[in-house]
Amino acid sequence: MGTRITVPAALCALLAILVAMTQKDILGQYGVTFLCSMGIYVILSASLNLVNGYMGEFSCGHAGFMAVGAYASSIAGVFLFVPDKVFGHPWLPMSMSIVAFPFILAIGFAAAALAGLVVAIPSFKTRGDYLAVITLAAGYIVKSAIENIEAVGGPRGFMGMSKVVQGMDTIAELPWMLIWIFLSVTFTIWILRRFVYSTYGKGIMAIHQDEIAAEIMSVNTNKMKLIAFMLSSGLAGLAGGLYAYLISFVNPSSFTILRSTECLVMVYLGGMGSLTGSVLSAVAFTIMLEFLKPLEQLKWVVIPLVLILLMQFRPEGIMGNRELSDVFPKLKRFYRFK
Amino acid sequence: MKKLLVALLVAALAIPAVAFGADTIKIGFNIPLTGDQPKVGEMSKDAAEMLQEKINGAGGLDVGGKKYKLEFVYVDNEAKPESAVNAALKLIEGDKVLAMVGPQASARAIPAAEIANNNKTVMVSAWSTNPKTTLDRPYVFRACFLDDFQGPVAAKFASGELKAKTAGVLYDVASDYPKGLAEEFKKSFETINGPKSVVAFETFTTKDVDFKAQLTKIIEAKPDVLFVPQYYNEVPLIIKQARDLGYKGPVLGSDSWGSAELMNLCGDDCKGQYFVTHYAAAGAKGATKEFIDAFTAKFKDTPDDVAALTWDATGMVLAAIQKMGALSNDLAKDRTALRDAMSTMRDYAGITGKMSFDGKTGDPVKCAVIVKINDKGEFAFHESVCP
Amino acid sequence: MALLEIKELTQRFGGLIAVNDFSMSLQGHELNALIGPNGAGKTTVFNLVSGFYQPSSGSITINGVNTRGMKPHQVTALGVARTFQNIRLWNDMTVLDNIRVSQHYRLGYSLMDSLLRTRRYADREAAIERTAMELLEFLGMKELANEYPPNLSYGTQRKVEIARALSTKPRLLLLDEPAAGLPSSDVVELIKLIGWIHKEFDLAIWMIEHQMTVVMSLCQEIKVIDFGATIAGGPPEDIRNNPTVIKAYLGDEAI
Amino acid sequence: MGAEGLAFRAPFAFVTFLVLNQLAPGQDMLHTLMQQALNALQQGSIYALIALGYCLVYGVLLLINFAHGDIFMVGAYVAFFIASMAMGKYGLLPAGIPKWAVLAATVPLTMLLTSGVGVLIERVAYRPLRLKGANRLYVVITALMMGIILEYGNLSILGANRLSFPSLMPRMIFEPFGARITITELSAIVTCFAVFALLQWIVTKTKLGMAMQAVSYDKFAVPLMGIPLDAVIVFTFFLGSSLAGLAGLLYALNFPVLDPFMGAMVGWKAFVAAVVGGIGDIRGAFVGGFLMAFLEVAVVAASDYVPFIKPEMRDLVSFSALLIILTIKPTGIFGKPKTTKI
Repeated sequence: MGTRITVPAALCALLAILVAMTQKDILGQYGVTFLCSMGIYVILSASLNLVNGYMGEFSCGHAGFMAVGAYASSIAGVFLFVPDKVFGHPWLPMSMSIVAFPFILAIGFAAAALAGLVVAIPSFKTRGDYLAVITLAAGYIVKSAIENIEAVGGPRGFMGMSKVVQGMDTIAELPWMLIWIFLSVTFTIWILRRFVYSTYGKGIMAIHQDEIAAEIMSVNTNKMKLIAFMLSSGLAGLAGGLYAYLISFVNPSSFTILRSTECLVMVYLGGMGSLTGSVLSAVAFTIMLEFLKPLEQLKWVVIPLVLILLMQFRPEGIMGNRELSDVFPKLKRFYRFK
Repeated sequence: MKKLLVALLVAALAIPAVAFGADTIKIGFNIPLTGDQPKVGEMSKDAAEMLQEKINGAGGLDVGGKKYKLEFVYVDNEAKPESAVNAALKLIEGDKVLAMVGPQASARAIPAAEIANNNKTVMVSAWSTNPKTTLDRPYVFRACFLDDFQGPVAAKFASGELKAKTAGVLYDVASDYPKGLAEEFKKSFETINGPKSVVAFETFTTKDVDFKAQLTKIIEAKPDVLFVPQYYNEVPLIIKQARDLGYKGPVLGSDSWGSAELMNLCGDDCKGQYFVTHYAAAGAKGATKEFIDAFTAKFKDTPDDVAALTWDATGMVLAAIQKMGALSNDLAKDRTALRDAMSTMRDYAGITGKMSFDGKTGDPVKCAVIVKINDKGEFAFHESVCP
Repeated sequence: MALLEIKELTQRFGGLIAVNDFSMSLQGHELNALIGPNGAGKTTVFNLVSGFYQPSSGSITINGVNTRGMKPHQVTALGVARTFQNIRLWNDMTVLDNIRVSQHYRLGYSLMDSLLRTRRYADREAAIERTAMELLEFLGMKELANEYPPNLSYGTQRKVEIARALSTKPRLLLLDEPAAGLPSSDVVELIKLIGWIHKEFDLAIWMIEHQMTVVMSLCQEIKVIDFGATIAGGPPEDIRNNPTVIKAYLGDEAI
Repeated sequence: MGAEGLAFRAPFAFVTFLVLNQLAPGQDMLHTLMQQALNALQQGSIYALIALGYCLVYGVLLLINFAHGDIFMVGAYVAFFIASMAMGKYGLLPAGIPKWAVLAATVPLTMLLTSGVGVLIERVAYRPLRLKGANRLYVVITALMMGIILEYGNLSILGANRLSFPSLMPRMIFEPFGARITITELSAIVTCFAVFALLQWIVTKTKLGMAMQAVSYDKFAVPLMGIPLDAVIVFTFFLGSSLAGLAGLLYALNFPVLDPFMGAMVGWKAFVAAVVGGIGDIRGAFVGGFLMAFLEVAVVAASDYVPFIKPEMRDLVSFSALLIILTIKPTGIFGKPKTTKI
């Protein structure tokens, strides 16, 4: 059946084009890094949308989970491939890094998902703005905790990840981070789509719209909350891992409340409960961030103004809770809906 | 997925295709014009613009008999690591600069340095004191001395000149510069005055303004001197609160005090205190004085250490370019040549003192100055300490 | 074994005793009612049975399983479904999705299945959709499948809510004031529907209702509570002219 | 014991705790404890003042007004300009007006102008959304954006230089029980308590207060009751923002270094405090503010006596404590659990 392969095919083609462009120097490192950060923002906003959009909670500690993921994968990578005064001699040869990288990212995912428990468990009883503050506190706790761990450099930050990426270049000179981030974005969207469109995942929307009804209509609300929070923070951790290897340096000050704010803005700008919206807004946001730089300070007056106006005209965000396939039903012909 | 494609096109267009002009030399500046320390960016930019005018005014930079006009490109790194990386790539690839000055603070300098080094482009950070910045990076240099030099200098001065047997330290645990310096100070002060001679070692977190809880503990420990390696916007509050709580002893500071703003904010509280820094504004002579006067005249604002260090960092780069003798128009070759010229720089006479690179690391060997804030509120030269 | 066995059920909220020493049992195919003046504690009983509250004392057993300490979704899995006094449909989901999601406890596939889209997932989703459509068709609401509840009339919303309850395959259906706020025409409709459901599905229905027409025309047995205490019980005609009941409803001066 | 009790006892608990941990509580020890208690009290009064502003707006609109921290910043700047003007800085007024007069003029003017800013924001940014019936979270995000605009608007107008707030009070220091407290700190504490009392009175005793409660209870019924909804909301913002102005002024008197971002951090903390106290309840905000401060100070002060606690862990410990409080008491210290009628 053709609808099965159109999307994968399109994606492969796109990735091929991207890589080709880098090889032909049509797309330089700057462009690559720009696309990479865009991809990371997409992952962040899409994953936060699961909790803030689909489940209707107000989590503002996303940066904290990103930080956990970033540090976890960084440590894993350095532990495996880089001689380090704290983590000792490398365990694997450089050339293995390309094989190990998915696992390194997975570690970041897992660590962040576990950290998600800090928020998930209170969420059984605590809700709404009170839960919002718990997430906020969680964010601060993570940051402050990292600052107190000397082994990972405390406020001085942690580095060495670049070696791992260089290890991949020994296999072939490709824009590896771009490829990994491209794959991760695809993975994120894919996993979230499948989750929220399954009857299983719709339980989360049921919680959003009427928790009591959900509970009485046999939805195991606690379990669903657990899944939602852990999946969301896990994906944030994935984004963190990618961020760490893209910048090849992590320090606590890059995971402040401001980063969480950016995530929030992207989610609500895109529309609660719309993956398409999250992607759109993340892309729009990154473009604004980059191309309004000439405005210097004024940039941070203009961007919020733009967003405020947007919300005045579309109080439900760019997409509301609709998806691409709701706006262009014709698309359903090309890929399988739900 | 469509969106990615669109974004890609936009990004592709974004890269300005600037040709490498034959008789111009491009230097990039990777500085925080926005974000939480815009003052740093402003000062750096002002200093750079002044230098550019000076040189271009004199017909350009003379390299092997050929005059080159200077073109400075300023990119905002928003005081964010990822933006610093983007900015670095933009400068190195897009604008094809010969060398990059900044980022200033370590949190941005470290990741940007990685990029500069991988792209074999010289980068000079004016005041990044984190050892990691230049570690194993032949293309990365800095214009300031390191914590492991400044710390001991402060410790020696405290126990010598100030006759302190015990010391208290208050620093920001969430910011790498004060933390590093505080630890270095503690180490060397205790080697001089014996273990536990740092009787109080208290911390706070960035953006705090109420230090009374910590100060109360410090004062309870009765130190002979209070070492505060903090920025000029925090120092006034710390000293005021310390005095309110009844601390009478001297307060010793670090180069991060060195801003004209300090006195506007601090007033009489800071008078009579000492701090370690790169140069003394009051009673300065020669080039230093010229710089300060010119800067003050141009921007109605006394330059702080960032301005001075940026001036020197840029000056060093230009000196190194002249040292190269001539520019081939092959960018990669010039960048490498520049790197070699930098690493063998000897006794560059900057306004913040003489600087030399030993060819191994990107950390300069230079002297520190201890400044006394006199009763006129000027930063008066007290003594100079050399490694 | 009795379908529902309630023994000396008591519920206190702080000082107030909402339900006092309430006992009753259902064998499996009754159509009974629980009536009483406002604030008598009727809904509290339902909340206790559906596991929404934990009883202060007393026991509730469903098919011999004591529900103490169970969460509502577990109780539902035992075969107890309910509707709500004021309709609680998921308004941003289509009618079909409402009925899909309410089958959550017997989806029969795991998170991993849903992510990997395994064969089991496909089969089960298909089955769930089929069940839902069949149910809708059975209740003559097939064409509403893709409507959103807010676009439906109040009466229809009630009907959808009942359908949603039925989709959990209950052995016991609790209806909390199904006729509340319905125009009389719809009430007749509703009476028919409930009777028909009771006939067609193999289940017991227990309803709270104020409109006597509904109660009298449908129910076999009626229990009356006031201030949490049972004051009468029996077939409709007994209740209709039971002085204590009338007293409870109308106060003393009525007699 | 009620959680209120817990909150009120926290300070004393930690003081006694320290005493017990000290083997020989000497005179110094007691002085230090007294001093720390005062420090916490003074820091708490600032938190509480800002938290009260959050709480007022939330209590009425269920809106987390994230711009509040930055309105507070605006307040400090407004105070700065009024004060400098009154001291003859811009030549509009003759120099040499006595400081007490300057202060007396600055307080009301600051409150008035700042509240203007708050009301304006409500009018241009929040009300349209409210009328469109947008999800309240969109209003929250708008508030966040407004905050950023205030910060960077200020930065791009006034530049990066920080301002030094003129000292409007004599540098007078009291020494109760060997501890030291300046007159500015004392005034902050006193004002905070006074404001709290005043608000309690307004909300519980006056007609407007009743109206405010009514609005928070049911936004739709209120107009039917003949209460002018918008008027009540405007009044709320007026009150809340003027408080922010007052807080800004007191803050500036105690910490005389102003920069555009000064509101952010303290704002977030005050918000956390308000919620932990039980947001929407005046007492909650008040207690929460002090609880926050006492926690922070306690960690620093206790670090010498308690193993594993280092002063660096201040945020770690204090925020963990707050997290735990909210987990145990899901609606904060004073917040009453919502009973959902089924």
